[in-house]
Amino acid sequence: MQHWAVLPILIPLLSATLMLLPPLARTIRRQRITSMISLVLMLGSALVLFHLSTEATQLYQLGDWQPPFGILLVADRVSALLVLLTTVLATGAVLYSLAGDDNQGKYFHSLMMFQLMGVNGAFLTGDIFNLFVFFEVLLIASYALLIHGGGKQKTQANVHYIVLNLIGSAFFLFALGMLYGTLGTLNMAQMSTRIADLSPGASILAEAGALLLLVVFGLKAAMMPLHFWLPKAYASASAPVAAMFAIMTKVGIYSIFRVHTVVFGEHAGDLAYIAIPWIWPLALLTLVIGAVGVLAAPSLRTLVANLILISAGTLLVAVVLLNTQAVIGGLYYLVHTTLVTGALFLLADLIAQQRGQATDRFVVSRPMKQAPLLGLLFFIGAVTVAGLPPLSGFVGKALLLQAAETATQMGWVWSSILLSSLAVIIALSRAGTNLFWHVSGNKTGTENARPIQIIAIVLLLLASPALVIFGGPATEFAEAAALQMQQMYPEVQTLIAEGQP
Amino acid sequence: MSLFVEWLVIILLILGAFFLMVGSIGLAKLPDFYTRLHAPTKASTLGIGAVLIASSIYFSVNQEGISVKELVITLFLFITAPITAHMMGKAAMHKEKQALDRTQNQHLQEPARNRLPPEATEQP
Amino acid sequence: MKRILPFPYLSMILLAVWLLMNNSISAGNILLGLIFAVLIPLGTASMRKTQPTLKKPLTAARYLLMLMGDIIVSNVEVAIQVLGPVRKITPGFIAIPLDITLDLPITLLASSISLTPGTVSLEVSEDRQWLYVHVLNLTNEADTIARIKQRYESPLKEIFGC
Amino acid sequence: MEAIFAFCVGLLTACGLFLTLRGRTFPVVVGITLLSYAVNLFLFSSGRLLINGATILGQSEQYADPLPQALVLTAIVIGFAMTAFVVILAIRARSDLGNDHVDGRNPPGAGLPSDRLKEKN
Amino acid sequence: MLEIVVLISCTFVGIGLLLNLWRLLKGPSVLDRVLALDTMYINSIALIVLLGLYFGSPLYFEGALLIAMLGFVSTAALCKYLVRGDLIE
Amino acid sequence: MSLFWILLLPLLGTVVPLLTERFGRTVCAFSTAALPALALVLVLLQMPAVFDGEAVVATAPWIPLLGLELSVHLDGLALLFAMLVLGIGLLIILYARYYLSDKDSMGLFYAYLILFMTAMLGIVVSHNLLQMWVFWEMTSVSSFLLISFWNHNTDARKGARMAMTVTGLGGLALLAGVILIGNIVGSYDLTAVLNSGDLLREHAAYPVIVILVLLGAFTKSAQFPFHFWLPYAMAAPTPVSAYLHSATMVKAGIFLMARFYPVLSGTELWFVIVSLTGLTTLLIGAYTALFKHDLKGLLAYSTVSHLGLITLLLGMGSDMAAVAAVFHIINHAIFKASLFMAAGIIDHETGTRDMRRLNGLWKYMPYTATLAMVAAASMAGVPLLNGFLSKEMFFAETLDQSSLGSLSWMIPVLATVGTAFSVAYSLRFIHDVFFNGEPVDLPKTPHEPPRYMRLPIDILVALCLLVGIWPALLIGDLLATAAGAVVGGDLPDYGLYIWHGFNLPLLMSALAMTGGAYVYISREKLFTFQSQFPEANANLIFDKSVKWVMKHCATFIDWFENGSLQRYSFLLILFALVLLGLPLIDLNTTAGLRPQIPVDAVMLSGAALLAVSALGTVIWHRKRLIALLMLSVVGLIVSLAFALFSAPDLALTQLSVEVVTIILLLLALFFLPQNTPKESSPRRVARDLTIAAIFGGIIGTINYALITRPLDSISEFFLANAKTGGGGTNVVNVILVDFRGFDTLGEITVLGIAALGIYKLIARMGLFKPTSDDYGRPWTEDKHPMMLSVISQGLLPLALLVSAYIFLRGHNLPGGGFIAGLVTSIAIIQQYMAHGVDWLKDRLKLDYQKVIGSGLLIATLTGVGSWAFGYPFLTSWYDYWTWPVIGEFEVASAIAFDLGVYLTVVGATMLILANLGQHTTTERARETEHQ
Ligand code: NA
Ligand code: NA
Repeated sequence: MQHWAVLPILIPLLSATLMLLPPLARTIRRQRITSMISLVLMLGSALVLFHLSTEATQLYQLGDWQPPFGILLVADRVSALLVLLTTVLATGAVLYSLAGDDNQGKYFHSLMMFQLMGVNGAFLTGDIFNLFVFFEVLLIASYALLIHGGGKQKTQANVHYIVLNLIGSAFFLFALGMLYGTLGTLNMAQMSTRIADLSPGASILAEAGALLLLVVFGLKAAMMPLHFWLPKAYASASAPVAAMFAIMTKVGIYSIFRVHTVVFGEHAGDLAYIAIPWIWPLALLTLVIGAVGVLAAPSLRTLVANLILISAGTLLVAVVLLNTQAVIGGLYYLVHTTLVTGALFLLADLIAQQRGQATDRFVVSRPMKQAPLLGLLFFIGAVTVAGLPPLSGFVGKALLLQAAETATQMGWVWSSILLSSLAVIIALSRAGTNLFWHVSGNKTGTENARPIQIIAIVLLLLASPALVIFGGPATEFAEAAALQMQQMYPEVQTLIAEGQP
Repeated sequence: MSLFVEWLVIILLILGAFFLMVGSIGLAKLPDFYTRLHAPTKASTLGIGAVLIASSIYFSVNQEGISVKELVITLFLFITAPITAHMMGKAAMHKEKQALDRTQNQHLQEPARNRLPPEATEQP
Repeated sequence: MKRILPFPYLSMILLAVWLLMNNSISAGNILLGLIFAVLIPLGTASMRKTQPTLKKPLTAARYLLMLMGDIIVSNVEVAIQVLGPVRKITPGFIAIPLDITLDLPITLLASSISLTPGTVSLEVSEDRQWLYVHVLNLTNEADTIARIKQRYESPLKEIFGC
Repeated sequence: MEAIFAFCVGLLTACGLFLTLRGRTFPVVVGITLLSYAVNLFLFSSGRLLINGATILGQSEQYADPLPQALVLTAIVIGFAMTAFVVILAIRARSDLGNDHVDGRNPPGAGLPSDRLKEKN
Repeated sequence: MLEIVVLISCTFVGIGLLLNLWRLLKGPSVLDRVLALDTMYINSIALIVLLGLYFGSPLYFEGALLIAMLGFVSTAALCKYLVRGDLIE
Repeated sequence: MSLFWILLLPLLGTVVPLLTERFGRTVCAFSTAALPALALVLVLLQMPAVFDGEAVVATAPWIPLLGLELSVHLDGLALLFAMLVLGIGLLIILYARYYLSDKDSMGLFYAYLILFMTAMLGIVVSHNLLQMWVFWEMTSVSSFLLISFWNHNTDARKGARMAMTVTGLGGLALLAGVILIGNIVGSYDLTAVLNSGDLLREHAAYPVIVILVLLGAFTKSAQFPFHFWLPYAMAAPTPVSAYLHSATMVKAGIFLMARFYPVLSGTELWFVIVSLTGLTTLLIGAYTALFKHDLKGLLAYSTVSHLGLITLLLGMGSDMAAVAAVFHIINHAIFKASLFMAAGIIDHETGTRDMRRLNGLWKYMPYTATLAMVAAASMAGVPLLNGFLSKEMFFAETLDQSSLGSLSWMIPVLATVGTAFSVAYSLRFIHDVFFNGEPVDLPKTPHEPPRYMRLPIDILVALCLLVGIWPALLIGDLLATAAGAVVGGDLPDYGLYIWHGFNLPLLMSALAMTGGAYVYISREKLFTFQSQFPEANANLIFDKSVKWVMKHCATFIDWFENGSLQRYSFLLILFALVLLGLPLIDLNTTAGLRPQIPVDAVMLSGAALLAVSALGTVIWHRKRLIALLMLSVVGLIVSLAFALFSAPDLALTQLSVEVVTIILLLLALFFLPQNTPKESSPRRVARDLTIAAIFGGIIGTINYALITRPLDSISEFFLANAKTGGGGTNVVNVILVDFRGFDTLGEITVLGIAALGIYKLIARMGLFKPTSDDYGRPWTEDKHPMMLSVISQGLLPLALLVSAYIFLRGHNLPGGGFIAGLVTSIAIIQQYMAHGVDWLKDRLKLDYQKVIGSGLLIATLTGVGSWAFGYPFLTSWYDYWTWPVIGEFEVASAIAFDLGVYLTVVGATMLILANLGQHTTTERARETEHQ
């Protein structure tokens, strides 16, 4: 009996729980150690799972109940990859927090672990209601993390973030009601096989459910016009939290992919790809809004927050193109963008600390204590995120551009992606020159960044050159993953079939 | 079940339901808050009591073994109802609810609100 | 013994309630009931103010029966008053001087009053000397007070021996 | 009965959404609570309505669909957790921002947050 | 026979509930509404018990029990709120 | 294989200066030069092979799926440019050694420079278009670093940003163009692409490709209208300018056009665009150059103009023109590099570049002056110098072309005019700087620079002369192979002689010379004429326009994301409404065929209660307490509905959650305003009512349509297996703790997290404490009414007993850990209300955080336990035991799991409520102390 698939959920849950109990609860030091240990364990298990998934999709029947009756975890290439990605990102964030952010309020490490549990669960589960549960886990954890460190902005941003998401959760349940009420099952694989056989009336109800799910996932993915919560929330969150949040929009996009291109994919008869026509324009608009936001950003954090919007738009484009090349590009881009934006949030924090009153706003300030080091890191991050060679950004971008097939697709996709890149280039060159070179006075006050913080940022940024140097294997894996993901859970189908008398 | 028992149940039910309704009527009908306070606290207790006893009898007869759990509910209600009334009366006096004009000894509200002896405030 | 059963009456009540709720007196249930009857009082012991204990259980039982009767009667009365013309009702406040001074008896008295003929206890004076009551239909103030005192207060006094 | 049930669900939804669109935290919380009632009833009814069919084996002739009931139970608990959080956040927001507007700023021309009730008696 | 009686009783209680609702809406004061709510708790206990009788199933007893317990708590809480504002102090 | 080293060596070279900087400037310079020099040697070693027309290519796989492979080659064109890039690069390194001051970090400068060199080299030797684009963008990035090297001054920063933006735009266009080509050709391999010229030219996307590629080329090589960034790039240190303007950067654009010449040229479109752009640029550059008082400014615009000339040549479409273009590329690189270095020396020695102050430097630095004058002469196209030859060829070509059809005659004329101006500004460069009277208060008194600083110029000027005199001998083969690569076929036979006899081109040269001389002599008039026009500072304009864009983006964002939650929620709901509503239009019959439940009076009154109280909640939502009461009625009815529709567990749960919620809201309400002000405009209220009503209607419709249709669900399984598989008769509970125990685990986790989060919220929270109630009355003194506390302590044990009862029966009958937990918590809360925080503090010593922790731990470990028996997480186990007296009873792992649930619920609820209560109490206590 192999338990690898459930470990990415259990390890954080257990460590988070243990950190609430003596003896670990007593000192922050013990919690830090626990946190690091569990991260190491998770990295290990995530790697094993990743390796196993390349051989065969790992299925895990919780409670030993036959699907579709029990909850099933499905660790195929994509989910394994995303779990690994999440863990790496979390490692960076937590490492950074060790410099002191984790001590700005209570329960940081526990909450971080709970957040991890939620995200991993959402990536791994093959059951739509269980997906809801894990959404809620990661949401409530994010609510709690968002106010970590305190301050008016955080409170304010949190109010908007929570209320919108509460409405979203309500919609989620409505949608689940519609889907269960018509399909009579919660197992996504089985749902996908039942859709085509629905009676006309029922299939309309199922369609309504599916489209309502798009709203829910779109909200998580910050798809325009559901993105409003994001900029403030991400810009005001404390650095490690914001870095961790870089993965959250991806959960929404992943769900859109699973539900709207696989479950309601080509096998879905009349309901095949119903959501795609809606996502098309919104994906592009998201890109545009992100670009505009990037140009409008008055501070580095806001800028990076809007970069998240751009990445969301780009990934949505990857979803709607509906071809393997697009998925390959999407997966590659997802890994790249998650890690680099995470790093940039951390970096923005260091920059803000060393610029005194000016913090991370694009105004003249005293020079930074460690301008050369931070400058180098910022330069790498900027080049990566702007999609400039030789760092990872350009590969994903080029893959996506290649994925556009018809002339219309090219027209829309290329113009929006390339123009948004231009906006990013302009904004970042401006940001960089303003932050690092538009200075007056002399370096005073702040002490150097703690080595652990630099290590954390470097860890995340290293992904960028790695992704380019090993671009060949990386894209080949992405291809395998894409092909596997586009199929309709074959292994699960067989497992279900075995269960039927 | 025997006719007698059935009639017993029926009577108890009608009785209980009736008293419950009376309680609600009182709540709706009586002129001021203090008088309204009487209706539920009493009428209800008996009404509920009767209904519960009816159900207790019914289930004791119709299912193996006796059913007396209903008594627990009755117990709860008899313990709590007066306290509820007390709390509401307290609140009412605190809010200086105007009692019905023809209410006697209205001057007692003042000391009662401040939990003082009646002498504390002179008669009007 | 005192250490296992700090409040024997409470334990008895709990056991009784347990058996009532489960509708059974099987050995297993009795055992479980006993366990809870012991554990819960122990667990909540710290949260109990010391109250006077029953001195006269039999009187208590009699008192309860009497109360039941009064409740039934009072319900009928109230029902008539409610369904009848409201104009006839002449409500009023009364202040009942108290002889009993301990919390539990006073509470029981107030409860009895609230449950019985057209009376609701509203408030107890801070010095535990006066009980303020609202009467639904106050005809004779002195009578009412006297009746309450002898019908409810004195037996309670007896029961708790105070 | 189904029609009445559906009507109630719709009404609850409408009331809930209207309140969630208000400008102050408390009404929004109330609205979300109403909305969650609607959601729970809706999800519950996705197993269809049945009378006297409690899913206690051996206690009824025919059984309701137990799965949605379990789902709603989970939903209720989660809803409770969320409500609790947002309620406390509302308090926190008022103490941090000085008012209880969802945007943290009193709109121009807004009445005092605590203007007194005219109590009828 | 019994069924009809139960239905009749239910109707009585139903009327009672509607009367409570009327008081709840009319007020005039908050306290009247609290009182109305409290009475509603009582009536719904009865309703649940009657339901149990109607279905001849004891599964609903705990519902009644809970209302009896919790109804008290919430009414007490409301009153405490009215007189002290802060429930827990 | 060695080909890769041509790129690898300089790439490695970027780190060398950073390492050797501390060993002194000379060491640093020479060590830096070493690797590029080696690369140059490698290039030269390939020369014979290239001349013999062998395909000199090396490839290695990189990202196959992208069509990107490491692929380096050397053909004529690549060879030529590689030599220019490396050769001139080396001279620049030497020059910079003396140019840079001690303040400048030499290591960093060289590192940037070599990085840039590598990028440029990468462009020219790439055999894969994507790879070429990669290097193309790298030149933009590295040039950004070079231009902004003196980042303390604003012009450097702005100039760098402008260059970055313009070339960045071009780069993106180029990427699109390249991918388009790749899509059509099916490969990014250069050979493949160069062999599919016809395919491309005939393809529908050809115009798009041409425009995209040319956009890339023009932005890079500063062609009109993108010429404005180049002059401001001279904010860079002069060595950089010398490099950028001669062999690299701007030449990259030219290179691109030359590279694609065989496949993209040869069409009307190409000729018109390219030639006209070139011509315009040529004229504008030449004209503007004359009026620049800044030495480098003059040179910068002259670069613009000469690039225009080359572009024009590439646009003429005759093979000969291509040859001329390549020839001029070489010549321009040589003289422009030397001129910039000379200008740098002058700047370095005099401390200014303003020609109005620079006069008569001849007597201070005759040697440098001579060199500068020769180079300038070459720029002007004076015979015996290389510039002359290519210019003659250029004139010849302008005469036999027909790009503009009947208007083609204009080209030679305008070409002559342009050249005249270049003669004029060359003259100015010579006369105005080295003669023309005495210098005007120079910061320092100039003298000859250090010998080795001049060496690069010596070499280049020598080349000007030698190439000018023995062109064929020196660069014949190189030019031939390079041009061959551009033309992509056999070359026309042409002669590289100094003397072509008296012909029209010669006449044009003569005209240009005399015209130029005349223009320069009468420059005063021209200057006064020109001075009427305000000088447009492209830098400012560009900066303004970028600022304008940003400002408007900002205003848009402020308007769009105006921070109003009401708008956001509205949009969210509206969006959902649309997506839900549209499908329903196709729903013909709402009601399904499922038999429906008959309605009776009680149900009706229940529904009425629900509806009215729901509406009441809305109507009274401003009077918050009343709204709360209405809300609790709704909750009560909902739980009754659950009971009616066969869901006792739900009824119980709903009830207990209900009460806890009310208590919570009451706790909250005390610290919030009691009433909501009337502030929504009627329009907004109407809007919200409408959308809410419509949404509600849709949900209702869907719900009705749903529950009136038959359902075939998986639930039979649960009914069938609850007892046998889960060991319980309460199927819902078995689902919760067994079939879907994982959900429940997540659910209690949520509860736990919420409690932790709330703890964070409450910590250090200031409070608004109303001193009087809502009607202005002071609170009563009686904190803990006696009777309430007496009864409460009696109730506690009972409540605990009840919760134990509910807990234990849960698996088989309605109940379970969650409800039991809530009952317990409510009982404890009741104690808090009755006795107060202080009284309970030392009586009830429960650390709720630990309770939560242990609850979650128990639940999780119960699940993990099944591993021991080789089953997956959360696999349940149960068995029936029989003891004497006790009789048979069941033991199930589900109970342990449910215990976890119970503890978590108690812990969470108490952490939330009690903690808030305690906090507020202590807060108030402190506040009152302060008062
Ligand atoms: Na001069
Ligand atoms: Na308090």
